[in-house]
Parts: sequence; C-alpha cells; structure tokens
Amino acid sequence: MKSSVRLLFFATAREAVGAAAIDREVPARGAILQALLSSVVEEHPRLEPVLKVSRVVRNGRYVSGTRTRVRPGDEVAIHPPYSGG
Amino acid sequence: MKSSVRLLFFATAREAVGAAAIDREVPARGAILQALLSSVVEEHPRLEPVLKVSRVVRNGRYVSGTRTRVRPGDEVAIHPPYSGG
Amino acid sequence: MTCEITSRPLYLAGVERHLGDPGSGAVVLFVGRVRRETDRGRRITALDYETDRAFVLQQLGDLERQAIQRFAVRRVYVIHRVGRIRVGAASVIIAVAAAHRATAFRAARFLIEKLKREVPIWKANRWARSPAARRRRTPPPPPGRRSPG
Amino acid sequence: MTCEITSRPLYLAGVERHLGDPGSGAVVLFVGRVRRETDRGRRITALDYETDRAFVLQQLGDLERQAIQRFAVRRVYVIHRVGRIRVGAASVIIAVAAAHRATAFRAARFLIEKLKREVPIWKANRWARSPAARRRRTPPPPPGRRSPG
Repeated sequence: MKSSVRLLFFATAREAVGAAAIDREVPARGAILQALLSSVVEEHPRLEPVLKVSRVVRNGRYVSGTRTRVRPGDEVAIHPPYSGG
Repeated sequence: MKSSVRLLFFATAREAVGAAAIDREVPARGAILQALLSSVVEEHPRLEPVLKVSRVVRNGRYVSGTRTRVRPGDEVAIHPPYSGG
Repeated sequence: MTCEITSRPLYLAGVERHLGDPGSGAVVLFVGRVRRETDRGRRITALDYETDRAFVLQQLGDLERQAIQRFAVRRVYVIHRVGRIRVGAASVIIAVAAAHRATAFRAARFLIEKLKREVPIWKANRWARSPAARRRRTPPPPPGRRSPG
Repeated sequence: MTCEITSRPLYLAGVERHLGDPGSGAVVLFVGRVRRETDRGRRITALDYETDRAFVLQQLGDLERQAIQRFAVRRVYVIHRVGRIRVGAASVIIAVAAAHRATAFRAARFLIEKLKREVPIWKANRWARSPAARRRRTPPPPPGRRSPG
C-alpha cells in the first residue's frame, strides 16, 4: 500500500525545486494539499513565486482553493504558465 | 503579317459563342474593340448578357471603356466572373 | 514568392519545400477542396476548372506581391489545379510563412478571398446521373493550349 | 478528432490522411515553428519542449471538442512535438477541415490561441555561444516517463 503522495514539478517549478518529483508521506486519512505544498516551499523557497502563478493538477484534474485534500497514492502536478505552440 | 485579332472566350462566354476562339480581320490601322465585340454579339446573341458582366483583357491587360483600339495581332480575352478556389 | 498552375493532384507534401525560412515562426495553409454537394437531387461528382493560362500567373503573382507588402509576410506560395477535379481532391493550396501567426492568418485569408475574385479561373459542375446536364456545348480547350487551333 | 504528442519531426505529409472528408470544402492548417531569434546578442539554436504526458492529451482532446462544437467544423487534428526542436523545425501542426473556409479559419485560430494558454506544454530556450546560459539546474525528464524514477 502506498503511503505517500507524489508531487510532480514541471518547467520552472522543476528548476526551482531541483527535482522533477518528490514523494511525501501522508496519513491514511489524507492531508491538506496547501499544507503539503507549504512544506515543500519551506525547503525550496525559490518555488514560492512559481507556485503563485502555477496551476495545480490532482489525479488529472485542476484543483484550486486551500482545502483540497490529498490521500496516499495521489499524484499532484505543479504547472507553471504554459508556453507551448 | 497577321491581319486579324484573336478573340478568346472562357467559361460561359465560350459556351455562349460555341467556340474558344474566333479570329476577326481588322484593318492595319486597327478597329474599335467595342465594335468588334458587337459584331460577335450579333452572330451569337447569347454572348450579350455574359459580356455585360465580363472583364476584357487585351494583350495581358484589363481594358475598359468603349474606345479601346485593337490592331492586327492583338489577343482579346473575354473573362466572365471568376469562380476559382 | 511562387505561384503555379498544374493539372496534377495537389499534396501538402509538395508545399513544404517552398516555406523553409528560419525567420518564420508561423505558417498558415489554406486548402480548397471539391466538396460533395447535391442540387435538387443531383450529385456533383467533380468540378472542371479552366484558366486563361496566358494571364493567370501574372494575376497570381500580383496578388502575392500585395499580400507580402500589406502583411509583411515572408513567404507566399499558391498552387491551383485545373482540369477535372473529383470530390474530395484539392483544387488550391495557399501557404503563407510569417514571423508571427496573426499576420500569417490574415494574409492567407486575404489571398483566398482575392483569388476568388481576381484570378482568371472558372469552375463548372459535373453532375452524376443526369446525361442532359453533362452535355456541354463546347468542350474546354485541352490544358496547356491557349487556343483551339 | 485526433491529437498526438510526439518527439519526432513533424511533416505536413503526415497530416493529410487525418483530413479526408468529402463534405469538407476547406482545410486550414497552422504550423508553429521554432523561429531564429536573438536576445542581447545571444542566438537561440533550439527550444526544449516538455509536457505533462499524463494530462496533455486530455486537455488537447477537450480543446478539439470545444472547436468542433463552437465552429461546426468536421475534422480536427493537432500534433505537438516535444523534446529538442531546432530553429526552422515545426513544433506544432493544427489542422481543421470544414464545409466552408470561414469556419475553418476561425477554428484553427481558436485552437492555437487556446493551446498556448490551456495545454500543459512548456518551452525553454537553448542558446548558442553562452555556456552559462546553457547550464540547467535539472535536466528535463526523458520523453515518455512520468517521473524521474
């Protein structure tokens, strides 16, 4: 059984964190996404300005707000502003 | 030495005249284009409505008005409204 | 800047080589095709396109110059097919390469609208299942010839 | 309706087969290419494109559905290349087939504008003659992998 959430960082978010993915342990009942991201920002302060302009995707859906819960096995992707085309 | 003007008929103009080209004798000093075309319309009355909406090209240039002169060796093309694309 | 009239089928693959330019970030292509249509129960199977070959390239070239001046685009290529074109096949391809996409879109649209009004090309419907409608008073001149001889 | 992400070069020839439809009289294609550019004397030699592969096709598919509903177009095809793309090469091709040209032009423009804002693809410049600028803190993950393992 997975007990962690996988955080994925793209483009400038990856550069700020220095890794494309980080696994974070969460309790079985889940955790508040916002708190999880804050703990990453504490370790990687350069992520903060990027996070402010990024979209957040949990298991293939955009999420917003501060009360989103994540559970073990979830995948959360940080998407800085897109620049494709 | 050529002594005639070649008249070219495209699309509905060709259908009205029943030929893609007609050669008309003209004097060495030339003739009035309008008169030449009128003589064709007399023989091919179905050309009249087509001619009214057509552009006329003499030797690769659009001409207008009734006083344009044509000379032996000239080529005059009757262009009904375009429908390419 | 290049324009062509051909009686052969048109393919996008043939257009690519005309558009190479490292300064062009955007290419817009328009492909006009013969569309399946019916008119009072009769079905169009093909269109017969004809042109005034002595005059058409001059007019197309003039259009291309207008597009380049007006929209500051970098490459323009236009090819129009003539002769019989069956439903589903392309009759014209217009391609514009430009530094930025807004100008490429505008120039491509400009070119097709102008082409329809100012370039000496004509089409006539070919109908299915109606011999009377298929009868033509005069056949079009063979491609490549300016006069019936 | 089809969308694709690939790390291979894009060619117009590969697009044609997605657009066959006798009811579509107009096809509009947009090709986005890596443009030669300089910034304070430094020259871009390529762009590195990356995407969130688990999410991008869903977003592209959603865009295509929007275009079809909004503009009544008949066929939509979008292919975006990722990885390193050199100056002059295509990064994206968008193709729309519709009964009439006005809708094809509008839908193609809609798709590229939306793609730039709503589809998870990112690019980073690769510079010539500036080793410092070329240094990356973290290399992008290899194509096809969701995590660095």
